[in-house]
Amino acid sequence: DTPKDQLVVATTLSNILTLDPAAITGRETVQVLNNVYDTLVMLAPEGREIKPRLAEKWEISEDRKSIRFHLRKGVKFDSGNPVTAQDVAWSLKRLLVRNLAQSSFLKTRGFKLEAADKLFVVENEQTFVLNLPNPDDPNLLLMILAQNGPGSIIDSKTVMSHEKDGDMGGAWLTLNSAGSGPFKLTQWKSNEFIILTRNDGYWGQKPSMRRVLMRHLPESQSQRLMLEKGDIDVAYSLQAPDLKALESDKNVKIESVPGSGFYYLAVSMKDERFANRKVREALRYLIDYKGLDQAVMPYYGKLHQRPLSSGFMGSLPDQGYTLDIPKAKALLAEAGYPNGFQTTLRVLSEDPFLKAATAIQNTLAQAGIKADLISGSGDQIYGAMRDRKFELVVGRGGGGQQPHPDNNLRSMVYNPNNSDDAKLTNYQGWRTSFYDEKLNKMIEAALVERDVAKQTKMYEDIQVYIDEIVPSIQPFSEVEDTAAYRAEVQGMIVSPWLSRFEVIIKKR
Amino acid sequence: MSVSVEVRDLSITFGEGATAVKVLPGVSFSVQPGECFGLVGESGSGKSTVLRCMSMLTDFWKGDVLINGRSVRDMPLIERCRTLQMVFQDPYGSLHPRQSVRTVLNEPLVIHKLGDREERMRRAITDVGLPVSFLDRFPHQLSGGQRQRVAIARALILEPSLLLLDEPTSALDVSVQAEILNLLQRLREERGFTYIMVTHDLAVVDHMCDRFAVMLRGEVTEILPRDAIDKNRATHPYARQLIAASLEYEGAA
Amino acid sequence: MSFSRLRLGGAVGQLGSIIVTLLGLLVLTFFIGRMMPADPVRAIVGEDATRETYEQVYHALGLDRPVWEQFVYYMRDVLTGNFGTSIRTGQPVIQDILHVMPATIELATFAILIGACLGIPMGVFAAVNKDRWPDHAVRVFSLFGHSMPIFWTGMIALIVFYAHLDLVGGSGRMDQFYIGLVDERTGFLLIDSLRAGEMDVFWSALNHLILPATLLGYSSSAYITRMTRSFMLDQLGQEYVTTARVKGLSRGQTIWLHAFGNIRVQLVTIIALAYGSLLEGAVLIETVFAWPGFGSYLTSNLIIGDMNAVMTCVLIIGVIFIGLNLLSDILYRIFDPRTR
Amino acid sequence: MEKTILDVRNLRIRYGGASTDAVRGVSFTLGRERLGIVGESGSGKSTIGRALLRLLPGATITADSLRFEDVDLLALSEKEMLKVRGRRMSMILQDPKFSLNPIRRVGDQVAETYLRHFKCSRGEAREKAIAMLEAVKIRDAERVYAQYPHEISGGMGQRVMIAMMLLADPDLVIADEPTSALDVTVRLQVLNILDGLVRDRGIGLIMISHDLNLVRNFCDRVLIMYAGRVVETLQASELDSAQHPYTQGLLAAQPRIGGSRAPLAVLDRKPEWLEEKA
Amino acid sequence: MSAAVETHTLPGWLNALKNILLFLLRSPTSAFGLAVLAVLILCALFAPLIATHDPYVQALGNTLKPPGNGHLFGTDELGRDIFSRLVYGARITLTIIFLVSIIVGPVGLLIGASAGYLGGKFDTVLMRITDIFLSFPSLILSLAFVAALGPSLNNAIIAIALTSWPPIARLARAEAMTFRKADYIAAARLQGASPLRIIVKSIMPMCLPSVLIRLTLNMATVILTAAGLGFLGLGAQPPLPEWGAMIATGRRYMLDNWWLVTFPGLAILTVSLSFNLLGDGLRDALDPKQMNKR
Ligand SMILES: Nc1ncnc2c1ncn2[C@@H]1O[C@H](COP(=O)(O)OP(=O)(O)OP(=O)(O)O)[C@@H](O)[C@H]1O
Ligand SMILES: Nc1ncnc2c1ncn2[C@@H]1O[C@H](COP(=O)(O)OP(=O)(O)OP(=O)(O)O)[C@@H](O)[C@H]1O
Ligand SMILES: [Mg+2]
Ligand SMILES: [Mg+2]
Repeated sequence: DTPKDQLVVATTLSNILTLDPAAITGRETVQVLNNVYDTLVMLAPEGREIKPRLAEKWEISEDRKSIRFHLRKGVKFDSGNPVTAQDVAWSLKRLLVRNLAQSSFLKTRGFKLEAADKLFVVENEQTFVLNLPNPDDPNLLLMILAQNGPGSIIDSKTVMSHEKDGDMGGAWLTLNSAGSGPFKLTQWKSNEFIILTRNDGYWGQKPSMRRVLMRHLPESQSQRLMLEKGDIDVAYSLQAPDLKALESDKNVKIESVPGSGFYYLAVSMKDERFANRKVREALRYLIDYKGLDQAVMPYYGKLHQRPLSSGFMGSLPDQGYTLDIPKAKALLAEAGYPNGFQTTLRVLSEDPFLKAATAIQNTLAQAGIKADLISGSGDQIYGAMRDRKFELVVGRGGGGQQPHPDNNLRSMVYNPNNSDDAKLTNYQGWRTSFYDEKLNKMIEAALVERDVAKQTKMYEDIQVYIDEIVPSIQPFSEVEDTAAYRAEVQGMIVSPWLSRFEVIIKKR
Repeated sequence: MSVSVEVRDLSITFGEGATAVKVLPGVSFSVQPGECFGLVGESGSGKSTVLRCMSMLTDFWKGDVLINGRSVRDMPLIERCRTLQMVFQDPYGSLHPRQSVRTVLNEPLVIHKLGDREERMRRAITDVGLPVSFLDRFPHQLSGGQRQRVAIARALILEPSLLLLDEPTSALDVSVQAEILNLLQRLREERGFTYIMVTHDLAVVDHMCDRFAVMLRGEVTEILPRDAIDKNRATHPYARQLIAASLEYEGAA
Repeated sequence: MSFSRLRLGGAVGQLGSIIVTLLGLLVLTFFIGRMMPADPVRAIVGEDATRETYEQVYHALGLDRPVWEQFVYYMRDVLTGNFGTSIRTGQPVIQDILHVMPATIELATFAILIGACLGIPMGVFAAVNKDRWPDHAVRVFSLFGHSMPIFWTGMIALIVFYAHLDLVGGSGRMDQFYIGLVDERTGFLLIDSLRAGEMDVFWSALNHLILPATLLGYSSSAYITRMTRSFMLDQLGQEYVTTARVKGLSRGQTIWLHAFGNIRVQLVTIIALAYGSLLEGAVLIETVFAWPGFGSYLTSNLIIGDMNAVMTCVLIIGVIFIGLNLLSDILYRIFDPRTR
Repeated sequence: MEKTILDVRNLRIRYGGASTDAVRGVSFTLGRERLGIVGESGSGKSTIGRALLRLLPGATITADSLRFEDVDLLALSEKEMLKVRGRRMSMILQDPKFSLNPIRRVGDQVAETYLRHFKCSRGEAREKAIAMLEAVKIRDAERVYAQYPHEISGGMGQRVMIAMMLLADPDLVIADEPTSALDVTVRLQVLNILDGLVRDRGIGLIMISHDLNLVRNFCDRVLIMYAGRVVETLQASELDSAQHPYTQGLLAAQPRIGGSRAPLAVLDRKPEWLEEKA
Repeated sequence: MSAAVETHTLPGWLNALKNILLFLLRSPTSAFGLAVLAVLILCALFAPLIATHDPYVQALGNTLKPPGNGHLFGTDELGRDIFSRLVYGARITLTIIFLVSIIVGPVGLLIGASAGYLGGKFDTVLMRITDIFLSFPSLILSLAFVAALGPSLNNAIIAIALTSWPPIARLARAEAMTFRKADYIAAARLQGASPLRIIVKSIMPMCLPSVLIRLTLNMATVILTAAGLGFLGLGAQPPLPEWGAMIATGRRYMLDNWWLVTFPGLAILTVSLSFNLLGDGLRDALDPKQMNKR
């Protein structure tokens, strides 16, 4: 068994390339940073509303163009330096200077390095003002700042003492931490493990775990065996069959929570067949939503058909599409493909993608669409999508890290420039060559609407409109994050985006 | 169609740099048309090397090898093949184990684009005293003597005028040796071949050759006529010793 | 694998051929790297990065330069001892390799010990009893090891010996909570833990090592057995063995004093070769046992297109093989009087 | 012929897997003399030699009698055989190039025979070996002792073999074509040494060869073999008056120095030779 | 030697084949190998007759059923009949082996025989190239190629072929080097045969037996490599019933549904074992040393 004051978490670390908050990608890294760095505000694990963290309170200006944060007093970084407004401004500016993965959160909202000093203003030691460059929804910005990565507050003095060749401490931060969180990073071995140790000077409640070990164990079955034996406390990369088997183990708890994004079937509208609305509509009826939800998707996601995550402002219930071969055939015939056609279906060679794709391949075939599977690594599948060279993809994505409809919509359907040269690869709309001017306008307008009720209505309208025009991406499931953990572990927050180990205790 | 052979200052070095060995420092001898010339000497003295150089199997030697006054170097490959052929020591190693006698004999005909193949093959095989039915045999179905006959037939089929014989009988029994020697003798009488024959058996030299050269460490120590053996009229000490030993060994006085 | 591949030419030509081989390896690797659909930039900047960020990193990695120029720069760096940093770990590649290599060496060494201890006696035994039942039994037993899909047997063994019988440790190099307890000095866990006096860690490490090492050892013993048998048969057919028997030596003496003595060098060579391929090729077993070793390091970097790491790994493999070549040459010089 | 060392009666040998006997009913006796066995290749000469030392695994050996001095060779266990091999009966193999272990010093290989059969220290065995090497007229025996087989010439190698096989002072030595790989000049030297040793020690010698000249000069008696049978037994001195057509044919087929250059006589193998009894 | 002349009525190669077969059948282990190979070929040829179900048809309502109840080896996670998939998988396995062998054999043979016979610079260059390919661990090299070319059965075959010719070439070269000095080669040269002719007509047939043995033993490795690629998701693409891929997908269920990986695993093991046994038997049957024996 694991020691009482240590937490052993099995997960997949292969996506962790750096622990520098400005450069991280992926949710596993966010999970690590959540325990090491504090953010100004945070999202509550339940309900995801915005809660204070380093900022005790904040005010949104009347014109909705700035937010003033009041920092908690007496908070120290693990180095002993006090947390000041300068650190906050420095951390945010650093994102723009480094211009790595996490900078896009600010850049897509119009923040530019040249204007940084006007946008990030230090009023005094404890007060920081964030000015918004564009008309925007300040709530969305708060949500972004609540996320580790863009929102991580870094100890500027410590980091700058490790600066090399003007990298703003980038090399040093890759392997080390300089935060004020409940834990500090002790050791990270790529693809092996990460060790976090308790920060005894933490300003909040003292964590009861002395040490947290995050172990790279990509094999689901190994995780399961070890979890059953108590050699690990929490298992993150378990696959459906193992989770199912663990259901009956009373020493183990399994929890699924809403994640971000969707599992979807996407088409490339560059392809003339899929540019045809009827064909896209036919595809809508060629997915066995129910069957997938029951046979393939448990623990990975739950049935969902709209491009807006459930629980977000203005989200509507599903349209209730079902597998309907005759209808699909009729639509195909109308479109001029009575006998179907030949195409390819790209998919990641992992669960549940491959299984979902195999099932979809099967239902497509029933309407005469013969799709050859091309499975491969992320670069092979999403790479083709980014190059706009594909026909069909079964994939995952669609924003949703920030619980705001805009986040979903920009990722899924927004596309300001449909030319090949634009290379707007961060928009799935662009990737699938989907472009609808009216929709773009509606999304932009809804974001800056001040009246919440109106805004909600606008988002509802957008969804109805989307349903009409049949976009290039049809979600069939909404992502869920699932973890299994020993029953004695209490206070577990499953979602990696929100997960914190500070409140975990082991009851034996 | 007898040819004369003249070897002048034939020298060759194997290897390079520090490991270089001069195997033949400079060999000269000449052979009359229709003569059988013997090469004797202890093992490793370079007898086979001389033959391999003459036949251009080894081609990085210096000196001259003239056949009827023409240098072998200047002869085009095809012509050279039709002028000189070689019979090797080991009948077990000189036939391709996976080729039938027919293939063995047919190959040279194909390469040289000669017609009448079947006819030529039959003649060659009967010339060496084997029945025509042997054409369809494989080497492992032949005895050593029969193999050696096939090897001779292969050499004959291109109708050369000079035969280089590298210990053609030393791997064979006395009784088989006799057959081969008789065959060679007969062919020479009938066709006027010129032979250069390597052997270590002076009795064979005495039986076959008109003159012979005694080699020692790559050098020709002495060239003697055949009848020098009997009375040991050699002058060079090594040649004398060799002849004496052979005489003693034979128990003949 | 014939061991003749280890017998490179003379000592002079050797240096030249070593350099050519290494260079060729690098070119080949570079070429493959270029063909890979992997996008290292994407790995760095993530799925949602803007175009501008992407291009900045693309430029920073030097990917916008002509290919030959990239290669020349790479070669220049390598010659000055700079192998670059890995994209995936952000660490100097050499440092990464110093970390993963000991894990693999530990596994491979154990495996090869098991393989040799099993394979050599079996091979000799089979050769001596050629065509009788011990020969057939050894043949089946050893070829069985050669025929196992090791990823499958690995999984089965894990279930049986770890999950059900609880005889050995599971995946990884030691039990989870021991991780980080022992300072990494040599990287060899068994040695490090002994030095630190952490016997618990030592036993845990041994416990985790034994299963994958046995499996690998069994599969390489197959090769060793077959080769030993055929070397031994060669020798037993030699006339000097008869000589030894004529002298009155018993069968055992003939076999071990004469015949076996003469296959020593060949044996060491093929064992070294098997060891070499274990060092580089245990990818599958490393995957199954979550062993943080060289094979999985190379594979995972290959897949994401982390070419600095891949090229260095390939260089190391090249060096290992050249080292084995030299080793066997030296051994021949030492043990075989004919080559002196 | 004082005492019979070897008595072979109706020896038959069949190799495992072969369809016919390689040796078919061979009988002879041997005293303290030099017996030559001649015959063409494949007639079973070596097979007899090896069978006497029981070195043919997988072959079936039957005989009415196969006595060596006081022991019945057929009845001996492998363990008892170890005491006979090398110590009381040994065999000089043909080609020193292959018959010596290439990676061990020749001296050690010679000394091994002594070590195997006599209780003694390595030093003593070494001395014995060096003495024996000197006895076979190897100059500078100390140096040769430390050499490896590839470093010595064929003639020397053959002498080393002889030394090795005679070191334990056996009563019977079988020499299987001991000189066929050697030059004529060296051949004579080696044979003379062997001859001297046999004479001095008074041991029985079986000389296997296909060379009539050789047996004529170095043997007392000669067995002529043909296809697994002995077709004729002769005193060496009477070789020229052989009766059997095969022997006669062999003699006639040999070219001779000073002989006529008429075509050599050719053997005409008759099927009835296969059946004839000696 | 006088008795060595036997009479044969059959043509040489047929007779040789018969002898080899007889030789193989005499040894129980290689007979086993032959038998398994025969079963494999029969399975591949008559797959539609032998299989009890369509190997591709999914039955999501009938997933993960244990052996029995009309499914000899049970069903997989998508309700497909494992026995039928194995039977059809034999076709894939045989295709891989066949294609790889007919690429690798001639290529390796030609390169090796030329290098060995011609020697000199030609040999040096070819052998450096061979060395380079050889010093790359084969699984990783195939992995790289498959990753580069995109995963598919054909690419897996190309990749495996790319990685398996060097040992063959090495072997052929070593053999060729021992034959290049042979007198029958010298004789062929004396008859004016061109180097290419000598290589093709005289050298290659001599290297053939050992190359054949090596190829047979190689087949076992090919099966394992293909399975390994399948296991890593880079071999045959779904829904093809490639055995390695079946294990790869099945292993997620192996703790609870053992039959998903056990049967394909056993299939790989048996076939690879039988190829190994066969190759080993062939080694004795075709041993070049025995062949050259006088
Ligand atoms: N290719 C080669 N490279 C190096 N040395 C060689 C080569 N060929 C022959 N030699 C050497 O040349 C010398 C003469 O060899 P050659 O074969 O001509 O002798 P030989 O008189 O025919 O001897 P034998 O009677 O044994 O056939 C030997 O010392 C041999 O080692
Ligand atoms: N190991 C063996 N297995 C089967 N047959 C064998 C074996 N060794 C020899 N023979 C056969 O036994 C017969 C006698 O062989 P042996 O070696 O005794 O002949 P030999 O008279 O010594 O010939 P040579 O003069 O060539 O040495 C031959 O026909 C040979 O083919
Ligand atoms: Mg010669
Ligand atoms: Mg013999």
